[in-house]
Amino acid sequence: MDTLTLPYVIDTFFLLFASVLIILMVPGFAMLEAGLVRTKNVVAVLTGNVMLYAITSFIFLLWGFNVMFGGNGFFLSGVVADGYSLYAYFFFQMAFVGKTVSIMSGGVSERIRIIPFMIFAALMSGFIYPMVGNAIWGGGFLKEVHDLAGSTVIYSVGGWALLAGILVLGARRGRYGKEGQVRAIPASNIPLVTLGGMLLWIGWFGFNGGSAFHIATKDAADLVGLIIVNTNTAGLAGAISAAFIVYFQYKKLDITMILNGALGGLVAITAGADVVGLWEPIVIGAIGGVLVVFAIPMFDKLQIDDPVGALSVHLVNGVWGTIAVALFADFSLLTQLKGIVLTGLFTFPLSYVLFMIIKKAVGLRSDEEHEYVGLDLEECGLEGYPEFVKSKV
Amino acid sequence: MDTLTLPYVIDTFFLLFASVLIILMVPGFAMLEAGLVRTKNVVAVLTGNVMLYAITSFIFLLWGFNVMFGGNGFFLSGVVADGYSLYAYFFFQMAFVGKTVSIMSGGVSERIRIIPFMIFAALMSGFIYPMVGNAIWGGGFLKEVHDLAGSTVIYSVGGWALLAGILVLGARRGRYGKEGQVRAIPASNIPLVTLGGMLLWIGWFGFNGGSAFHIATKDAADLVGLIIVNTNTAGLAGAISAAFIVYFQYKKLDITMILNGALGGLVAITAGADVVGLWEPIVIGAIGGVLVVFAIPMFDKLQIDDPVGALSVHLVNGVWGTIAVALFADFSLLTQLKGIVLTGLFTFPLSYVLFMIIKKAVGLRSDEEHEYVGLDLEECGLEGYPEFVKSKV
Amino acid sequence: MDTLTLPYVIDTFFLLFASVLIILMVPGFAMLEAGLVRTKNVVAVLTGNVMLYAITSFIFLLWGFNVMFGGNGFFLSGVVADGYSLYAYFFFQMAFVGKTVSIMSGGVSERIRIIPFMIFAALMSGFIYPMVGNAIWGGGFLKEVHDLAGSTVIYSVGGWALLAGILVLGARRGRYGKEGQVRAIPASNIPLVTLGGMLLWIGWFGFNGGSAFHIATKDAADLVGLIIVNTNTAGLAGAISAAFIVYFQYKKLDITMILNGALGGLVAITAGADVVGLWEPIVIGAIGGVLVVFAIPMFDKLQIDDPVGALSVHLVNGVWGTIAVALFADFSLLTQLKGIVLTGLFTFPLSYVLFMIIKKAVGLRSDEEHEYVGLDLEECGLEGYPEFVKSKV
Amino acid sequence: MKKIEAIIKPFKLEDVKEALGSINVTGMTVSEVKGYGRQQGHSELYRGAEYVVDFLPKIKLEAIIADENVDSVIAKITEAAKTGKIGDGKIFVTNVERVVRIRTGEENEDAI
Amino acid sequence: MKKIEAIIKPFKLEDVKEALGSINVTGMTVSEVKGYGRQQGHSELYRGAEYVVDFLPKIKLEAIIADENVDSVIAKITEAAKTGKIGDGKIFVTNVERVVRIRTGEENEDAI
Amino acid sequence: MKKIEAIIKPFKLEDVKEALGSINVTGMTVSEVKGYGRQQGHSELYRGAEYVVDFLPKIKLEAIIADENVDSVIAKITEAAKTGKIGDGKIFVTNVERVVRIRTGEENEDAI
Ligand SMILES: Nc1ncnc2c1ncn2[C@@H]1O[C@H](COP(=O)(O)OP(=O)(O)O)[C@@H](O)[C@H]1O
Ligand SMILES: Nc1ncnc2c1ncn2[C@@H]1O[C@H](COP(=O)(O)OP(=O)(O)O)[C@@H](O)[C@H]1O
Ligand SMILES: Nc1ncnc2c1ncn2[C@@H]1O[C@H](COP(=O)(O)OP(=O)(O)O)[C@@H](O)[C@H]1O
Repeated sequence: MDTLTLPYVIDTFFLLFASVLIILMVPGFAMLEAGLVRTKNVVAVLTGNVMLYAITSFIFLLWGFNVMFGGNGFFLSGVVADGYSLYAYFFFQMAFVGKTVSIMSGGVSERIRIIPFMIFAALMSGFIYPMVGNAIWGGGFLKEVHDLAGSTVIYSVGGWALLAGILVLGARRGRYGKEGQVRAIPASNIPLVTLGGMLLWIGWFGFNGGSAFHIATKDAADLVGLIIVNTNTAGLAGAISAAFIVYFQYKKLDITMILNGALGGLVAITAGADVVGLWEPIVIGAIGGVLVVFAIPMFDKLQIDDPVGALSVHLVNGVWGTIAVALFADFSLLTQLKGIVLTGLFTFPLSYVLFMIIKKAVGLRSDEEHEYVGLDLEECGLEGYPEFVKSKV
Repeated sequence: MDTLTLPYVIDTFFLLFASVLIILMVPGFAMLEAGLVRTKNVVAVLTGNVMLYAITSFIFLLWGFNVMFGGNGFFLSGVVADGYSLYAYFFFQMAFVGKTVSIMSGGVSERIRIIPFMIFAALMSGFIYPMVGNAIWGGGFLKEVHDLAGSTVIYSVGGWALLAGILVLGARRGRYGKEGQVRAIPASNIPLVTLGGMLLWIGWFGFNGGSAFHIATKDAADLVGLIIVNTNTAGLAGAISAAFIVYFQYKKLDITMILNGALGGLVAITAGADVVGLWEPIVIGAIGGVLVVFAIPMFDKLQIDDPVGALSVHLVNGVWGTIAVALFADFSLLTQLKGIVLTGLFTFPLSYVLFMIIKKAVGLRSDEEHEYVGLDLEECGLEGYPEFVKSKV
Repeated sequence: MDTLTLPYVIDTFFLLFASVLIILMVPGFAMLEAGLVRTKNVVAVLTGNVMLYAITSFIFLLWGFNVMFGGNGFFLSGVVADGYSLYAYFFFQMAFVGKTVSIMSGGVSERIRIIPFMIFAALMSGFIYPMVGNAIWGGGFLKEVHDLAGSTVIYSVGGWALLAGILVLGARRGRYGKEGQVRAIPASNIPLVTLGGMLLWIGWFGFNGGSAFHIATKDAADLVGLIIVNTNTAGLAGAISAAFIVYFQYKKLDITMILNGALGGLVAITAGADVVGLWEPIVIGAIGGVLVVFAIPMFDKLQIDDPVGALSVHLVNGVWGTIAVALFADFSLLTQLKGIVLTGLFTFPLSYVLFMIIKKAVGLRSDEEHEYVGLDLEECGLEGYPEFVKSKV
Repeated sequence: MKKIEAIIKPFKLEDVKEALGSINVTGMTVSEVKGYGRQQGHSELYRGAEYVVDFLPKIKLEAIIADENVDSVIAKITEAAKTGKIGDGKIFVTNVERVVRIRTGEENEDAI
Repeated sequence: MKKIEAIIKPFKLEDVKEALGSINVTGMTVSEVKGYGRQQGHSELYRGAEYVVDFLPKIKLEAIIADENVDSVIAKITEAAKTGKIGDGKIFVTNVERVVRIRTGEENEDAI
Repeated sequence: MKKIEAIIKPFKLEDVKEALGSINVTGMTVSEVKGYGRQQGHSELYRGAEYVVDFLPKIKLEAIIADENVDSVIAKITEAAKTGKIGDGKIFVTNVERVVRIRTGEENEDAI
């Protein structure tokens, strides 16, 4: 028996395990977002989530992976995996790519048409993300930035693109009154939101844990254990801090805020879960939860209409998490800031221009009547919970 | 320390991991099917799914496993596991058996009574499936057929039995008009359908990946990685091709078709995910998606009433996937066809006769009134979403 | 390469895998319980489940783990892990702690206020559970009791505390008529109940399997395989026996009973899955299922109002499972009984007193009007399925 | 003008709609209601406790029609909604004083 | 015959049903409605934005009864549905010209 | 007293409520209904089979008002609910003989 290959085997198995957890985030985002929009837009959101997983993964298979990791052509050719199966490496990286668009799909929901959004998803996974990813993770000119699993590469990239999308799209009709007052538009299905939130939380163990890439030495195993514990801790802290603040402000335990707080904590720890000890994630995550609770009304005051709170969770905390690495571990604040700023300067204007082009070329937003009736019927031809007086039987 | 046992350990762990993923398909099928039927039949479908998992697994534990893998009596006695724990081997195989019936339960739903269906489930798991399985996987006379994880052994077996079941049962009342026109009966809960579809997709990584049985050498690890990537690719391709066709035909992105397309692609790649390269699954899966979109209305034209599209997904693509092995890899088309045809010739008539016997003996179909009111109240005594004006408080 | 560390690596990986499965039980309990309560209390139940995971895990990180496993201070300091990463060991143990409170949250639902319940959750995870756990698993004075994964340590501890909670709280208004008649209060969402039940079932593989702690030798791998198979078998047997009895009594297949039967079987096998062969779990689980079906109406006769059946599932079967170890394997019945009785004598009065103190100090139960209107609006400010005539758009 | 309110069994809606269409009554409004009457509610089971569901699902159909159509409408509904089993439902006729079509402001018979 | 429409608080339905049963009114149709009135809607919170829910859940109960029963029915409903707090609801009485039982074709008082 | 029943498009409810508030009609009851009329139902698609949805979602608004307010209420509703497109809905006026406020027992105009 050739025991020399066992670390290769174990790391491969570990990456596959982590990838499966990450792909659990696909139904995670789908349920979270479907639960947070109104009933009439549920199917459009679900369809968007499934299709974006399909399209972004497909393009990443065809050439995105190759661009990101310095291959020489299409598919996996020329990319080198470091001590585990190249297939597992690809699968793990592919599981990431959709996330940048998943986090957007809630924010642009209830008014964006699916096909134009899928065009953006294709551009994101085929160009924007691989290029940022190459700069930071692929050994490019930002390789000094410490970003374990993508506070910047995934979450703030998705967040900047989302901000551009929302600005180009505009708010949902009726969301802001004539005198600027904010009208709440409640969610349709809180159990789905909770299910989705918890699936995301669990997926994050693979997301961050797998980003260690290796488990097959004692040190690596300890590191993976630490990362997963820290990831969870930041989620806990985000949930608890958001709960405290929201209770303090309104005397109610708003579960959508609490879950967003947990997700904020998880995003925030994503850059540095591997380089901090056991108590730092409490602080990082708790600040993440607080940021979410304050950022959500702030974006509303700016009339930036984000139906699910994605900007507050992913963009704000993507930035915070990347900074936190420098505050709580031995990394250069300047380098971290450079990563944040350059990523934003690259992603935001580019996304804005791409959204504008799509808007001119094929239209981006559903028309007024369909927005009232709901996108489901126009875009998908079905409703989320159909039935009643529908068919003879 | 005895490192010689580590491959045994790793393969055991790997099989357990794969089994858990497969068992995620139990809630996967339950949610998919519960979402696709009308509200009044939701509980009957859920109950059927839970009970069939319990009954088929139980019988497989008592003797099915033994029959299938040449043991000598009951339980696990006499079956030999090849380099991993026999318990893990059993558990993995047990996770499969329910699938042949799970795929049927949607197709016969909204009219079949639960207990007669459970009788069929017992016969399926105790006899039909172990016998086909023995012929192909247990070293029997069809052992030359290449069927990695069961395009034929699982999906077309379930599909043929389902076809028999539907023919014996007949269509749901009101499904086809007097002049043969097809009346759509919409689903009740699309978020559940999406959740179920995604859980199935994720479960499939264990289903196909685990069917390599070994991961504990470099080659084995690469093979598992390849299988999982290919499985996912075929799912992506099925979703995308179904989306294209359905949009082209109707200008709507019908998510139930897209998910069925993905599942069709997954079924199609199940026979050969281990023997093709990276691009073939794109073709195999895409054709799978297209087949689904065309097969669903075709079965309707034949007035074969399949509420969830299971025949199109599992039977049609089970056959296609088994053929595809010969088209895209170096296997004999004749042998593959022999496997397909003999399996059909064995399963379909036998199932038909068994369904007829059950029908005569205890009745198979709910009576007219209960079909109008819904099976939930008659069979299960509860409704899917009860409440409103129900109890005093 | 240092192959000597591979068992350390594999056991660490295995514990992390098991922990992730256990954490799947968080959405599992949340969905199960949210589906079983009335629509107006759904959000309160969901919020309670998320918050209790956050709070109990957090306290366990701060000092609970340390208390339970003889550390020397806070966090993980001084606790020794036996051949795997301390982080993984902590994570696995942390995944357990919330369960003792999760099982309570359904039983006290529809009338308990969230914040007082969270205070109890904090006391449970910071004191009660670590102390019982220390006595049995931490090498304390009950270390002779055989309780693999916590029939007593988790389930009956949670069950006793729940009983105390229900007695202090009282029944839901309108649950019992003036002449003592029992009024059924139906569940709101059966698909969620089924999803939750199946997620719990799947999580149990990690719960029990992981409690072997090691997989990295041939014997350990076989043991883990056996435990997981046995766990599943008891679940199957519980579902089937509950289905038989419920059908025999009422001619209906009540899925809530069947799922509770399965969970009863799973609780029952939790103490001894590692020390029995393949057929014993059939008996243990089947009796577990029967106990559930008879215990639920019994508690109702005693006017002990348990909305989800948690006492019957967890307390009754926690006791039964701990006894079963002595009946079916070579352990002292006296020792097992001692464990059961002392745990009850410690947990029940202590919980009762704590609940009384909380009641006096901050109040425990929602007032009459909020109970009629539902706790969601008062406690959380939102409804489970909001919408309709809510906002202008 | 008269308002016809019919409480019918849910699965009869389509038949009634078609029957009314055949006499050119093509405007109506329906809603889901629960009915209590002679038809015995069934008893359901919930985790070991049986309980009676008194209120059964029905559809309420409302149509405003011209006075002269009352008889034919009642006849058509009765015919289409009848199963002969208890619980088939009721038809109630009330007087309507004024009808307005919001879109055009047309009134009464023109607005039906 | 008269139609009694009562808008009541949802949790009072069972009491009202029993009260009506006690005077042999055993046919009725109920539906879920939302009411707007003096009872102030509560303000809910949704992710940091408060908003007012104007429309509160109510049950609408409709019963067709014989003319002579109007007073007793109103008395029973008022008694059973009253909590004394704002939002208890209203009772409306309208005239019904004709009633038909679909199953038998019986009319008017026989059909109630 | 009169009962005004208005069938309107769902997204117009808030406007109608405000319009009625402006003339001090502050009590009303609404429900979700499905309407069938001139407005063509759209055709939906379900897994390869197209089908027509005849019944479209509408809101039914009921308000009991004093006789003298009928014209102004109709005017306000018409104004607020109008989009000018087919399917805007209808208003029906019927007579109400008696009104009781459950909380106080007040009757008629006092109870509205
Ligand atoms: N007096 C009544 N007022 C209002 N609705 C009634 C009345 N009586 C019956 N209904 C409605 O008609 C339905 C059918 O009545 P029921 O007495 O069960 O059978 P049948 O129609 O055969 O007489 C009931 O479910 C209820 O909705
Ligand atoms: N003028 C009205 N027309 C129709 N329904 C009304 C009217 N006024 C009140 N209601 C209904 O009665 C319910 C209770 O009325 P409200 O003014 O809140 O309290 P109260 O019943 O104590 O006077 C309202 O929610 C509404 O459904
Ligand atoms: N005769 C009628 N009786 C009861 N409701 C009607 C009648 N005619 C129309 N309605 C209701 O009014 C709604 C709008 O009517 P419709 O004919 O579609 O358009 P419009 O209001 O422009 O005339 C319908 O959906 C239905 O709910």
